[in-house]
Amino acid sequence: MEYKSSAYQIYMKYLVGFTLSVLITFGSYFLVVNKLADGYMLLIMLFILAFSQLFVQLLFFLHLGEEKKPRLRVQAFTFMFIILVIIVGGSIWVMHHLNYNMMNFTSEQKEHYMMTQRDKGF
Amino acid sequence: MNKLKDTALSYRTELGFWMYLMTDCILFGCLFATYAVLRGSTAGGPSEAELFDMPMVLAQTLALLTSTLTAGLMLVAMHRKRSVEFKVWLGVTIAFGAAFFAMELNEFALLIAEGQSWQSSAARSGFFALVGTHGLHILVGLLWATVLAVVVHRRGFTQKNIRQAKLFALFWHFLDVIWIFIFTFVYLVGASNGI
Amino acid sequence: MTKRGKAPWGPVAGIVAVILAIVVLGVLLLSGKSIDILQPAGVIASQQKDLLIFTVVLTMFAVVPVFILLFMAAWKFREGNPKKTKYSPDDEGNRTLELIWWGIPLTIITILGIVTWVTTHQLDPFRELDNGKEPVRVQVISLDWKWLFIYPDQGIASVNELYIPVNRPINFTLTADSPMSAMWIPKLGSQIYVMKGMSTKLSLMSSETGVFKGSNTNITGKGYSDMYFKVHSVNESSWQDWIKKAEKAEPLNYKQYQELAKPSRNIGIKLFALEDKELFDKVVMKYVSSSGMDHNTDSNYEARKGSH
Amino acid sequence: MFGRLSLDAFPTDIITIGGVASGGAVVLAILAFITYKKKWRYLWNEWFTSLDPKKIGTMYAIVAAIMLLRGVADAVMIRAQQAVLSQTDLNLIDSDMFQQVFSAHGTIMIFFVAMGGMFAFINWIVPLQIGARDVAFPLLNSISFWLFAGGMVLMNLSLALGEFSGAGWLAYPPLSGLEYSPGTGVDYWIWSLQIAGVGSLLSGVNFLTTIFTMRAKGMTLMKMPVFTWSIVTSMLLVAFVFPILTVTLTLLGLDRLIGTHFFTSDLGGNPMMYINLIWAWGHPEVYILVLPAFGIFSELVPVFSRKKLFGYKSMVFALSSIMLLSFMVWLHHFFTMGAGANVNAFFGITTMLIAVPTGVKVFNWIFTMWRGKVKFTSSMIWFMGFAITFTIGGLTGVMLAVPGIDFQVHNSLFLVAHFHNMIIGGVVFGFFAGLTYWWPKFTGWKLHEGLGKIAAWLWIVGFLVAFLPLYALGFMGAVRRLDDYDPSFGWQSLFIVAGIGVMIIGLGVVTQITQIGYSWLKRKQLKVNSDPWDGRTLEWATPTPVPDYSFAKLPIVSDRDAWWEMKHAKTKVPTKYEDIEIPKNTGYGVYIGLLSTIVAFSIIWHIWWLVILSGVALVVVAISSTLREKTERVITAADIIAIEGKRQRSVL
Repeated sequence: MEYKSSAYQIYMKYLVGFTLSVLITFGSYFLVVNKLADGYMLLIMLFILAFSQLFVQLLFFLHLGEEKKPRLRVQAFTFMFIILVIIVGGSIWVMHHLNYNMMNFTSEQKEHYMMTQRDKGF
Repeated sequence: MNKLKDTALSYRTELGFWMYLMTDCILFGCLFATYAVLRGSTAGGPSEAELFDMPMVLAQTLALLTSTLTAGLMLVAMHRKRSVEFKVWLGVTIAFGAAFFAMELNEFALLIAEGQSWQSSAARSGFFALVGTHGLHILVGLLWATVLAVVVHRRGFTQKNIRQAKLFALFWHFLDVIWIFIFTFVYLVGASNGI
Repeated sequence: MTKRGKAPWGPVAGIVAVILAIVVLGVLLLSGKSIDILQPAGVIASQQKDLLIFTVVLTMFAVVPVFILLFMAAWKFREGNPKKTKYSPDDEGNRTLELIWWGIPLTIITILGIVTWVTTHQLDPFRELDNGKEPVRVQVISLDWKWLFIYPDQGIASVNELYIPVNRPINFTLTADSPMSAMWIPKLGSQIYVMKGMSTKLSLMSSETGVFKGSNTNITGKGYSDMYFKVHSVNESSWQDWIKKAEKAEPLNYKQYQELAKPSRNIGIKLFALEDKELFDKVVMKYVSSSGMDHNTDSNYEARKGSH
Repeated sequence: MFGRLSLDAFPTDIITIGGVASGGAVVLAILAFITYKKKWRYLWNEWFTSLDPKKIGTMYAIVAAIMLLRGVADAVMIRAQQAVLSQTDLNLIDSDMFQQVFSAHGTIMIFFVAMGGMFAFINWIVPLQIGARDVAFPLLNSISFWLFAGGMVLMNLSLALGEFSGAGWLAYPPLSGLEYSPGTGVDYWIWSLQIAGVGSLLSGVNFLTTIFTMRAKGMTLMKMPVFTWSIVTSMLLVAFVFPILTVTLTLLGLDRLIGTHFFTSDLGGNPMMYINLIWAWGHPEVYILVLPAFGIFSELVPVFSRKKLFGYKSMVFALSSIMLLSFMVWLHHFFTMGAGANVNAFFGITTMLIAVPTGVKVFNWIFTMWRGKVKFTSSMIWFMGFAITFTIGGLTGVMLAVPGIDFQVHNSLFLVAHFHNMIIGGVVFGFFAGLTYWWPKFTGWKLHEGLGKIAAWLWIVGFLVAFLPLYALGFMGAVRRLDDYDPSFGWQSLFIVAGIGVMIIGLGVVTQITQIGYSWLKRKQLKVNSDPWDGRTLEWATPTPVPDYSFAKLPIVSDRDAWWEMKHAKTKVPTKYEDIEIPKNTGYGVYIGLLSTIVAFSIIWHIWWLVILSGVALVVVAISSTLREKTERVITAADIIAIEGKRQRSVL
């Protein structure tokens, strides 16, 4: 890491990053515990909060983007992120379709199955 | 000449370690995907909402977050060549990390006591694999931090130790980043009874 | 290295000999044999054959130029060619030419991509065929190491033998009580994987009478090769005769099924009168519902363990 | 005390005993010979503990070559069974054994032969091509190799102790689960791949860092030789897909060891997830292997055509797009699982898109020959063989990419023929071409050209004879992995022809061994200077044999064909040298590889105390390896002058 900034600035960065992270953590925690939202709305909000905390930590803790050009770390991270989206997103997409297609039971069985699934919170 | 070499070596080592962290992201990504696919398959067992002790999870999260801050402060101390300060912050980091790890072990023990071990269902297997792998990384980090403390105590701030400390901080920050997602997508989504 | 002035006839002769040998051998070995995929006997299989031929012809637009250019380049620009050929050692590329050969394959793939999208939906195994006639329902269970075919509407079942009426859609519902297997009848088309606790679908229709091979295409352990079965595509009356024969056979209920499901090899053809109409669903559901371990899998475990 | 390990673990059937006895006899003879010649110290000091990538590369090549022989032997057994034995009453190879043989064949060929061969080339050539003396993390490189070697030892140990997996090279559950494979076979498969795989992952990180940070001055990314570019793309794939393999194998291992339910059929486990994950790794894996082969051809076609590479930028762009596309095609390995038409069509189309950049590469190679002066050395014969077979393989690949067609030919011998077409025609021919091309750099003498050409012809013809019948058999309804079939199907004649093809390939292998032996005997006559082919890239700028430090002076690059440019610009060879630091030898690679192997072995046999003991030892050794203080040794300027001076004379 080639620090362009002085020790004081780094110090401040860590404090700011920490404060923001704590705030976001509390935010998403109380969102769930106090049931301030539900369903897809909740999921989307949690998603946004998690990713904003990711970027806070990347910038303030991991110092992404502070290196000199050609910024190989940023490139590597971007590439990794794309691959991650492909693999994780792709797997979930594929598995969702497979699981759905493999349930050709009689209708009442399917209903029973879905009921038990719902009970489990899926 | 030697200084030039050291800079090149530091750059190279940090980039290499960064690359390794990227591969580790993929590793966690696969565990997340597996967890997501299997989370509903509880085989009749209780749902996550019934199992998770949320205040405990919040405490865990804050402990890890604090330790990642102190790991940063440790780096600042190192830059200022303040050996005592460095050791103090490293010690605090280890303490909070260990607290996190202890809480995690406690959670696992409680789950197993409730009859929800990794053998109970696919959903539990996925949970233990994902959270356990993170815990294993934390354990490695704690071991690393301890070795680092000993080495800095014995040999002082050599070029090599400075590099090691930077890499350790990077690793520790990275583990906190992973935890954000475990916290959100395992615990919070699980506690809200999923979608 | 070839000396100047003398053409390298040796390799050329070799290439010609290899091509000739392939053609002659191919004709000799293949004549009079049943090449199932190219001689389909079902609606799905014949669409798949057409698709296959279309794809080959289309790709030839890239493959043939490659071969021609490759041999031309090799022949014309070989070191020691007596004819003076152009030599431009610093040639770094040519934008127009490169655009052409980015373009040709891209065009081919675009056409093929559209065809793929359409045919994949047409040939989707889940799509039930419809020709106005009443479809036949067949439930298939892959076992260690045999196939069980259940005809729930006719109230019969058979092992290692599938009888189907010609020109009527056959709607298969499939599962496994064994490691993952796949059922494939090349003359009729499309194979599909079958797994424990899961139920999948396949719809086929025979357009000719005859006896076809069917098989398992996914390794399931030591008796895997024994899982070839015969498919009899027959006319309506013979099919009815066969059903009558089966109705008189021994009954099949869940208990007998468990006996049948134990690992065994080469047990030959068997017929049953179906006593338990919900047999198939029970087999699927035993893995879906909580525990899944029953005596069958236990004995299975013992049987395999014993073999090592 | 010894977990599952007991006397029952030893083989009892005649073929395995024969194999183990003869293999063991050869190993013992070699060990005895080394002891007799008192070479252990030499081997330890000069090879095992060396951190020199050139030496590590040679060791990779030796392991790969030995494993190739075992892989070919397995192939011969498969064909013997299918062509003759299954149709007789002889029950020499039973179903269990047959299934272990083909599982071993696939595993060995991909993980140990192809991966090993690839890392041999990378270790040798990449640092030289980018003008570096070393790799980024020399000790890590040695650890990678010893993990790879440990995996290989474990894999072969399964012959003598216990059994190997019979569940195919990718061991689909539930067949590979405890319920259906209670023995040690699948465990051997999991843990030997696991440690070899971790080694590969570390290598991927290592070489990416090397290429990104250690290039010679002036060598921008777009001035890198295409081989190095192909390694960048291939190592990116390694770094980003091997973690998937690690996870998948671990989860399957946990299912078998501690009773989790990831891929079991009961308690909610989902075997389809395994198949999804393993192919998310498995498909990029084949591109990991074939991209370097593309790189090799991109090096030697310009050299033997005495012309620049046609369309360098296109080539780099093609490599990158193949790399990126290969991440999003994995589902084409299980179209027939029934994910539905939309999913299937999407993955089908992304798959056939790969044909576009691949086709572009073939055209560019052809136009590199165009208006050149093509010298048909044996390397070029391999290239011609590659261009023909690979194009056929591409055609059948496009066919398989169409889900509608795949539903008919999946898991049939058509599929088997297709991937052998890509792996033999692409990877193997590429590696042999590269071996012949770079051999003078490795050893200082050329391989005998005549024998090389004969070997290439035998392989090409043998390949066609062995695999064209399989295409036909696939069309006739023959599925893969059959140890028996009904004689009335009329398949036997085609299987016999395929068997003859394997024998022709076997003759090719024998010719290659003869070629190497004969050339070694005649090495005085075949001795060449450091740049025998009039090369274009920096590896040819080094003296031969390449000294430990590779480059006395680090080169400064101004052109893509850096060495060609230097030769033609008549760059003066500098004679003023400075001291060079190179990494000191260390045994840590060997220790870590050995301990990992012991850990894996004791997991396989459930010897828990040994797992803990060797695990703790592994951690201690790993920590102490990071604490080494003095990691480098110095070669003084005077030594360099002595070595370089000798070189000047040998060139003249």
